[in-house]
Amino acid sequence: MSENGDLLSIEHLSVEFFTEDGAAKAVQDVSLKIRKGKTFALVGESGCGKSVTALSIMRLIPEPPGKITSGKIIFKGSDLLSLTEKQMRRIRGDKIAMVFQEPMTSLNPVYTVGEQIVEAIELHQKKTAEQAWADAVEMLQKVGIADPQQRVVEYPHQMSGGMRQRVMVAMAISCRPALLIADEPTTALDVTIQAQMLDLLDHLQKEIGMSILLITHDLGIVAERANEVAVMYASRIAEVAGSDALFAEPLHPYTQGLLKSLPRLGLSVKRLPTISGTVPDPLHFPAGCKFHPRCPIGCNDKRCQTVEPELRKVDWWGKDPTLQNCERYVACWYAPGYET
Amino acid sequence: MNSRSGLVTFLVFLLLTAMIVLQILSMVQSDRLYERLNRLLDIQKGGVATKSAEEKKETSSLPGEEYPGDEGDWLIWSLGAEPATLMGITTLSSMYTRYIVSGNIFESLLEYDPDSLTLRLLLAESYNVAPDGLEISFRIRSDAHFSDGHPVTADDIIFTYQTIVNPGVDAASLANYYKDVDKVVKISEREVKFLMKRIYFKSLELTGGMEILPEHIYKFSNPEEFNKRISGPVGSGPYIFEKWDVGREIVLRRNENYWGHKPKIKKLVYRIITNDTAAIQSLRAGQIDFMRPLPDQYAELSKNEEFTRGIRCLSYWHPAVGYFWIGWNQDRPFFKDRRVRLAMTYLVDREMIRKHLLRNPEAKVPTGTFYIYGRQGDPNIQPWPYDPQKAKQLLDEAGWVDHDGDGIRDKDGVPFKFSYMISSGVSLHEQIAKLVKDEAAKVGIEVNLDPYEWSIFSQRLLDRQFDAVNLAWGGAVEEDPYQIWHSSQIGNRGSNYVGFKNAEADALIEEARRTLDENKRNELYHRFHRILHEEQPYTFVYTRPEQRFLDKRFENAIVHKLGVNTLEWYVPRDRQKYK
Amino acid sequence: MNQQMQKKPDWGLSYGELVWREFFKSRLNAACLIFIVFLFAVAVLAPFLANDKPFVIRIDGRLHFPIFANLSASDYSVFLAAIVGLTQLRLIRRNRRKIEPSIRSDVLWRQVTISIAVILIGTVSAFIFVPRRLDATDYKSMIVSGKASGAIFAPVPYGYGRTDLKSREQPPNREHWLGTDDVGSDVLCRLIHGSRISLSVGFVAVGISSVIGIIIGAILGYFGGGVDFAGMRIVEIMMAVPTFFLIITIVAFFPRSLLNIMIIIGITSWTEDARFIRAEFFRLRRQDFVRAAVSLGLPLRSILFRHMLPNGIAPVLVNATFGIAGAIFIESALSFLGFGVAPPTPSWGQMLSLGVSTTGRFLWWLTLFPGLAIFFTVLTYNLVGEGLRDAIDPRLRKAE
Amino acid sequence: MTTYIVRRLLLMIPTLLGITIMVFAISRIAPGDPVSLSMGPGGQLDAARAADVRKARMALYGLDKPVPVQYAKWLGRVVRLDFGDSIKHHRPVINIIKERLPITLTLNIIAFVLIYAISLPLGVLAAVKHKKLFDRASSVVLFMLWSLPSMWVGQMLIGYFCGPTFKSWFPPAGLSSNYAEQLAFFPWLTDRLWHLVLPVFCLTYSGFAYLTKQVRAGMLDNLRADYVRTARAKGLSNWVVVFRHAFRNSVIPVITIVATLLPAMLGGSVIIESIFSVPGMGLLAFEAVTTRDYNVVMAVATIGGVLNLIGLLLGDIAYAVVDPRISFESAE
Repeated sequence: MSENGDLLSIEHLSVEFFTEDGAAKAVQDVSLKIRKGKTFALVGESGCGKSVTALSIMRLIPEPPGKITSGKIIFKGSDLLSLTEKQMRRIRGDKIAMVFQEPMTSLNPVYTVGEQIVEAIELHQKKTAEQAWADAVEMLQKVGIADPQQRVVEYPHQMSGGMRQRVMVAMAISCRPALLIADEPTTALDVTIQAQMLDLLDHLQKEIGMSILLITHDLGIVAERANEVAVMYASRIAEVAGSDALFAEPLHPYTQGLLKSLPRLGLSVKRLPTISGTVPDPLHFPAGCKFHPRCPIGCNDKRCQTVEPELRKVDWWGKDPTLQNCERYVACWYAPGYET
Repeated sequence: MNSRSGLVTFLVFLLLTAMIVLQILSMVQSDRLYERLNRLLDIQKGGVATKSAEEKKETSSLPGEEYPGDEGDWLIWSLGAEPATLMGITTLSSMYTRYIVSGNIFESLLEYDPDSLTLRLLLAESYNVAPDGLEISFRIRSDAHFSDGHPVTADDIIFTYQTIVNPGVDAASLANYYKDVDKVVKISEREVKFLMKRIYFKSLELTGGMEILPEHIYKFSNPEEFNKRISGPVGSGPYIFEKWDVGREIVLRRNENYWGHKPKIKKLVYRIITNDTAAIQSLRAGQIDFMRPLPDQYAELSKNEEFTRGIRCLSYWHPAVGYFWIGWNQDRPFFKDRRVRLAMTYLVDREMIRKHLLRNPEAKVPTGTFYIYGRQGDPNIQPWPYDPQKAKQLLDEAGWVDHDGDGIRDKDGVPFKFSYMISSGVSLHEQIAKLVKDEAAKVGIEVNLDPYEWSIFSQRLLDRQFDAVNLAWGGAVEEDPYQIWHSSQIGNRGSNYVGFKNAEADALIEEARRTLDENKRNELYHRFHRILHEEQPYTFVYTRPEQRFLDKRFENAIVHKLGVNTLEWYVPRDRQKYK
Repeated sequence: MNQQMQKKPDWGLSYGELVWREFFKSRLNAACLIFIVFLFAVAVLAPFLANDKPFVIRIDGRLHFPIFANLSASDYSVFLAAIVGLTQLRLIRRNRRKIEPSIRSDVLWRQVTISIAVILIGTVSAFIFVPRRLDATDYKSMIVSGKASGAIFAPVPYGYGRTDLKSREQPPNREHWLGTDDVGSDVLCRLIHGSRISLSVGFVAVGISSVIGIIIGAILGYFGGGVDFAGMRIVEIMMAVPTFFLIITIVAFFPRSLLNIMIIIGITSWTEDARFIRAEFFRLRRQDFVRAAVSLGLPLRSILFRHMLPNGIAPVLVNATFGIAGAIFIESALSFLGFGVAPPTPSWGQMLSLGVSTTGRFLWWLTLFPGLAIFFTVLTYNLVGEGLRDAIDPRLRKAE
Repeated sequence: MTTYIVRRLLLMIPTLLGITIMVFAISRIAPGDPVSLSMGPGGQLDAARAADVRKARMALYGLDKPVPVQYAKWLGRVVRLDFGDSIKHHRPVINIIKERLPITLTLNIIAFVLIYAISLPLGVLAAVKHKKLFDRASSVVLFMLWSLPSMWVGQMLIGYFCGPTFKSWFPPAGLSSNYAEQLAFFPWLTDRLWHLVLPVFCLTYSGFAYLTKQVRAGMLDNLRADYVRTARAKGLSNWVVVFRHAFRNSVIPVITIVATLLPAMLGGSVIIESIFSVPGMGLLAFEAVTTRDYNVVMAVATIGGVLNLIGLLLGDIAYAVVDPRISFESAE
C-alpha cells in the first residue's frame, strides 16, 4: 500500500501495436492513480486507448502485436510490469479482477457458469471443490441471481445478457480482489439493466472494500458513480480530476466539448453541440497537440500544432473551493494554471 | 492376516489361469487329434486303393519315372491376377486357372510327352482309335483314384463330357471343340468309347485331353449350381486343394495318397500379386520363387548379375507360345483391299519392336498362325520387311490418295481414318499402338487409339466393333486354324474377328481337319500359310519364347520341348526353406 | 475479384478493387498469379513452344509455314478464348475508369455474357470450318538429307505423338531436356501439351459445377420450404455418394472423351457452391432490396441472378479457385488409373503412371516432372484460393 | 436425444433411396449389359442356342422385367444385404465385401487416428505460436502437403524406397509378406506394420495437412475470443487457457470434419490401394469398374454411400454431444 493511500498508480505508461502498416501508439505517457476503496473512471471515445490501459494493468495486451514500451504500474508497492508471468498470474483474478464489455462472448460457451467461477476460486484460494462450489453459489447470490443453486450448473447460452454480466461480476469478485477493472460493463446491456448493474458494483465495492477502475464512454455514469475521472483522447490523458471538479470546471477543450454535448436536465438547447472532425488514426497522429485539428483554440495556434503539451498538475479550482479534494492534472497549453 | 488372504487370492487366480490355459491347449490338441484322425482315415481309404494297385502292378506300371531329389519345401508362384475360378473347364477360367489346376489337381486320360510331343497314357491304361478314326476307346487305370479315394470310372468321364456340352454350363468355348463327338458310351466300369460324327485329326487329343471331374463331387441338378462351384476343386492329381485366401493366395498341398509318382514339393502356393513391379520385388526378396516376367523385366533383369545370382532366368520355346498380331477388320472399306493390309504391314517396323520394346534377341517376326519352329508352317516364307515407301506405293495403287490436300488419304470421299482398339492398361499393347499411329500418320493415315477395359474390349471384339485391334493368340501343340480363320467363324461371337474370308483357305482348313496323316496335313497347312502371308488379314507382329524366373534353390528344372514341368522339380534338403 | 459491387460509393473504391488490393498485398499471391499467367501462356502457345514442325522451312526454293498451316480447330479456339479473355480483362480496367460505379456491375455482366458467347460461337465455328489436317512429314530428316533448308523450329522440336523407339526411356539429356517416355516421345513436349488438358478440365468442370451450384442454391435459398427440403436431400445424396468412385464408374462405363470427363467432374462437385448460395439467399431474401425487386414485379430470373447473386458470389469465386485445383487433381488421378483421355493425347496423370517401369526400375524423370507440374498447378490454385478468401473475408481483413 | 437421432435416421431414408436409385440408374444406363459380359467369349454357339442361353440368363438376373420392378427387387435384396453374385468372382458380393471392407477400414482408421494425433497438437502449437517461425514454417509445409497429389507421392515413394533403382526399404505391395502367417505375433506385427507404413502415409498426409489448417484456424479464432481473455484475466496459466478453454471450442468444428473426410478417404483408397496393391475396398472397386462387375460396383457405391451417411450422422451427434449450445430437444 503506497503512502498516500494509492492502491495502484500508473506512471508514464506507453503501449504500441506493431501492425503491417507501422507502429500504432495506442497509449502514450499515461499516468494515473487509483485510491483504495474509490472508483476511478477512465473516459474517452472508442479507440482512445482506455481499454488498452486497462489490459496493460492486467498485462493482457496481446503480444505480439502489442508491446508495453515504457512506464510502470505500481500495485501495492510493486511494479506489475517487472513481475514474471507466473507472479502476474497470481495477481490476476485474485488481487485484480476484470469485467469485460461483452457478456455474450466473454463466457466460455462449453462450460457451465459454475465451472468457470470455481476455476478461479480453486486456482487462487486453497479450497476443496465443494467449498469452491459453495462459494460460487454464494457469489451468484451476491450478484443477485435468483435460484443460484439451479443457475450454477447452467450453460451461458441459457442465460440473458444481464444475467451473464452478473456472472462475470460474480467471477471477478469471487476472490475478493483489491481492484476491479470494469471495462464498459454496461455498454452491451439494456438501459434498465445498466443501472442495476452499476448499483450492484457500488454495493459490492462497499461490501468488499475494493477499488474500481471504471472504463466508459458514458459521462452520465461517471458523474454519478466515480470519485475521480481521467479523460483520454488519442492515446493520451487529456485531463484528470475529481469528478465534481471536472464536471463543474473542465479545463481541457476536449473535456469541455464532451460536456457540452451531454444533455442536461433543465437546460433547453435546441441542438446539442458536437466536436467537429474525427478521432485521428493512431497510425497517423497529427503533430503537436493531438486535439489541435478539432480544437477551437489549437487549430490556429502555432504552438499547439507543433509542440505536444505534457500532463501537468495544476492548481485551478475555479470558484468552488470544496472541489479541492483531489489533485488535478491537465495537458493543454491554454488550460488555466498550466503554464505558471 | 491381510497378506495371507492376498496370497490365497493370488493362488486362486493362478489356478484359474492355468485351467484356462489348459483348456485352450486341450482344445488345440483335440483339433490336432482330429486332424490326425482324419489323415489316418484318408490313408486307410487310400490304403485300400493302393493295395489293389499293388496287386495290379504287374499288369500296369505307373506312367513316367520316379521323380528324383529330396522331398519337401514349397514352390511359391506369383499370379498377375486372381483367377475367377478354379474350374478349368468354364469360360471364365484363365491361363492362371490352368497353371493352378491342370496337371496338379485335374488329370486327363492322355497327356503330351514333354519331349517327343506325342500323346502318352496318364489316367488311361490303354486307348484304341478305330482305323476310320470315328471310334476312340479308353481303358482307365485300375489304380487311378481321386484324392478322396474314389476310383476314376467310366461314369466320371461321361459326366465330364456331359458337363462340358451342357448348354447351361459356362463352358461354351470348350464345348465348341466337342461338336464332333456324337456320343460317349460306357463299355464297362473302366472303359468308355467316344463315337465321333466325322473324322478330325485332333479327336484323340480332345477326348483324351479332357480333365476328368469326379461325378460324385460335382453332380448337379441345375447347371447354375455347377457354375457357382468355383473353388475347392477335387480331382485325381498329385496335389490337393488346400485353401483360397481371396486376394492373397491359393494353396495346394501334395496328395500324399496320389496314385502315381508323387512330386517332391510339398506345397504349391500361388500368390496373387497384381502389380508387376511388386512381383519382381517379392521375387528379389525371396517371397516368391517362380514367376512369368514381362518382356521388359526379363530383358533387363536377366542381364543383371546381382539378380541372376539367386534367380534362374528360363527362356524357352514351346509350341503354345503363340504370337502377337494386329488385326484389320476386313468389313471396313480400307481393309477390304489386300494391298492396303499389306501396306499396313509394311508400315509396322517389327524389327524395331523386337529390338527396342521386347528387347529380346530370341523373339521372331512370325509369318503366319503356326508355331515358327513347328512343322505346320512353311519355313520358306519370309516376313514382309519394314518399308514405308512400298506402303505408300501400295496405297496409291489401291486408290487411297490424298485428293483434297488435307494430308489424309481418301478414296471415294472416304478419308482413311480408323480407330484402333486396344486393351487399356497393357503397356506393351499401348506402345505398339502408339507406334502404328505415328507410322500411319507419316503416310497420311489417321489412326485414333481407342482404349477399352478388358471386359468391354472383349465384348467389342466378339461383336466385331472395331477397325483395327491388337491382341495375342496362344498356341497349341498342334494348331487347328479352323477357329480363327474359317469363314464360318465370322460373326456370332466366333473368333474370326477380322472377317477373313477366303474360299481356298476354307477348303484347305476343312480338308486338313479330315486328314489324319501328319505329313499330308502339314502340306495343306503350308499352302494355307502361304495364303495367310499373301492376304495379311493380320499383321503378325512378334512371337517370343516363354520366359520364367525361378529361384535357384530348385533343381531339376529341365526345359522340355513342351516347356517346364513343376512336378519334377525338387529342392535339396539343405536348401529347403519351408516346412 | 472482378466483381464490381459498389457498397461504399464515397470511398471511391469498389468492393472488387478493395479485394484486389488486399489480395496483392501479399507477394506470394502476386507470384501465384504470375505463375498462373505463365501456365496459361504455355497452354495457349503450346503449338509454338513444342512442335516437330518448323515455323518456316524452305523446300525446293519455296517457303512453307508448317506450324501455321497445321493449326487445328482446337488451337484456334484456344487462341480466340485467350484473346477474348485478355480483352475482357482490359475492359474491366477501362470500366473502372470510365463507367459510373452504380451501373458497373450491369455493364460487366453484359460484357462477360458477350465474351462467353463469342468464345462459344467461335469454338463451334472453328470446329466446323477449320479443316482437319494431318501432316506427319519428317521435316528434320528433310533437312538432314538436304532436301530442305532454312528451317526455324520451335524451342522444343518434338511432337507429342511422335515415337522414336531408339531413344525410349532416356533420362534427361541435351536433346530431350526432360527425357523421353516409353515410346521415345519427348517428356517436355508432352508436359507442355498436357497443360492444355489440365487447365481446360479445371476451368470447364468448375464452370459447370458453379453454374449448377448457383442455380440450385439460388432456387433452394429463395424458395425455402418444401423445395428446399427436397433440394437438400439431393444435395445430401450427392454428398454421401462416394464421389471419386462415382466419377471412375461413369468415366469407365461411358465412352471416353475429355468432354465427358469435364462434365462428370462438373456434375459431381456442385454441392458446396449450392450450399453457400443457398445460405446467402436465405439471408438475402428477407432484405429490403429483394422485397423491393419483388414488389416491382421483376421476373424471378432477374431477382435471383441480377439482384441477389452479386451479393453471394464472393465465396463461390473462392470455391471455384479451389475447385479448379480439385478438378485438375481428379483428372490426373483418373488418367493415372487409366481412365483418362486416350493415348497419345498427353495428360500429366497418365505420364505419371509410366514412372515406375514394370521391372521396378524407377524412371524418375517420368514421375518427377509431371508430378511437379500437377503439384505446382494445384498448389498455385490453392494458394490463390486461400489468398482470395483472406482478401474477401472482412473479419480477417480488419483484424483488430 | 433419442428423438433427435430418430429424426435424423428418418431423414436418412430418402437420401438412402436417392443413392440407391442413382446407383441403379447408372448401372442400367451404362452401355454393355451384364448378360453378354457373363457369357464371355462364347466360342461359336448356334445362334438359336445362344439366344436361349441369353434368355435364360436374362431371367436368371431378372433383367426381363420392367426397370422399376428390377429396381424394387434389387432394393429388396439390398436391404437384406444380398447384392447378388460377383460376375467375376462367382461368389456373393457381400462375402467379398466382408473380406475387403475390414482392410480398408483398418487402413483408414489408422490413418484417421494418426491424422488426429498429429494435427490436433500441431494445429494448437501453430496457433499458439501464431506468426512465429514455427507457425509460418508449418503453414507452408502443410499447404504444400495439402496440394501434393497422392498418386505422385505414392509413385515417388515406391520409386525411391521400394525399388532397385534407389532404396529397397519398404515392400512395394500388399499387406503382409507371404510367410507372415508362420511368424510369431511380434514379428508378424512388425511385418504388417512395415507393409502399412507407406500406404498409411499416403492416406494420412493430405488429411492431416487439411485438418491442421482447420485446427489452427479454429484455435486462432478462439484464442482471440473474449472468453479466452476472461480466462486469462482469471490468472489461469497459458496452457490451461489454451487447452481447457480455446481447444475445447476449436475441437467442435473439427469433429464434423470427420464426416467430410470420410468420403474423401474412401475415394483416396481407390488410388492408394491400387498403387500399393492393397486388397481393400478401393482396389475391389477399381477392379470391379474395370471388369464391369456390376453387382460389385453397385454394392460398393451403396455401401460407400451408407458409410458416408453414417459418418455424417455420427458427426452431427458428436457435435451435439460436445457442444452444449446444441440441445437435442431444441433442435427439433
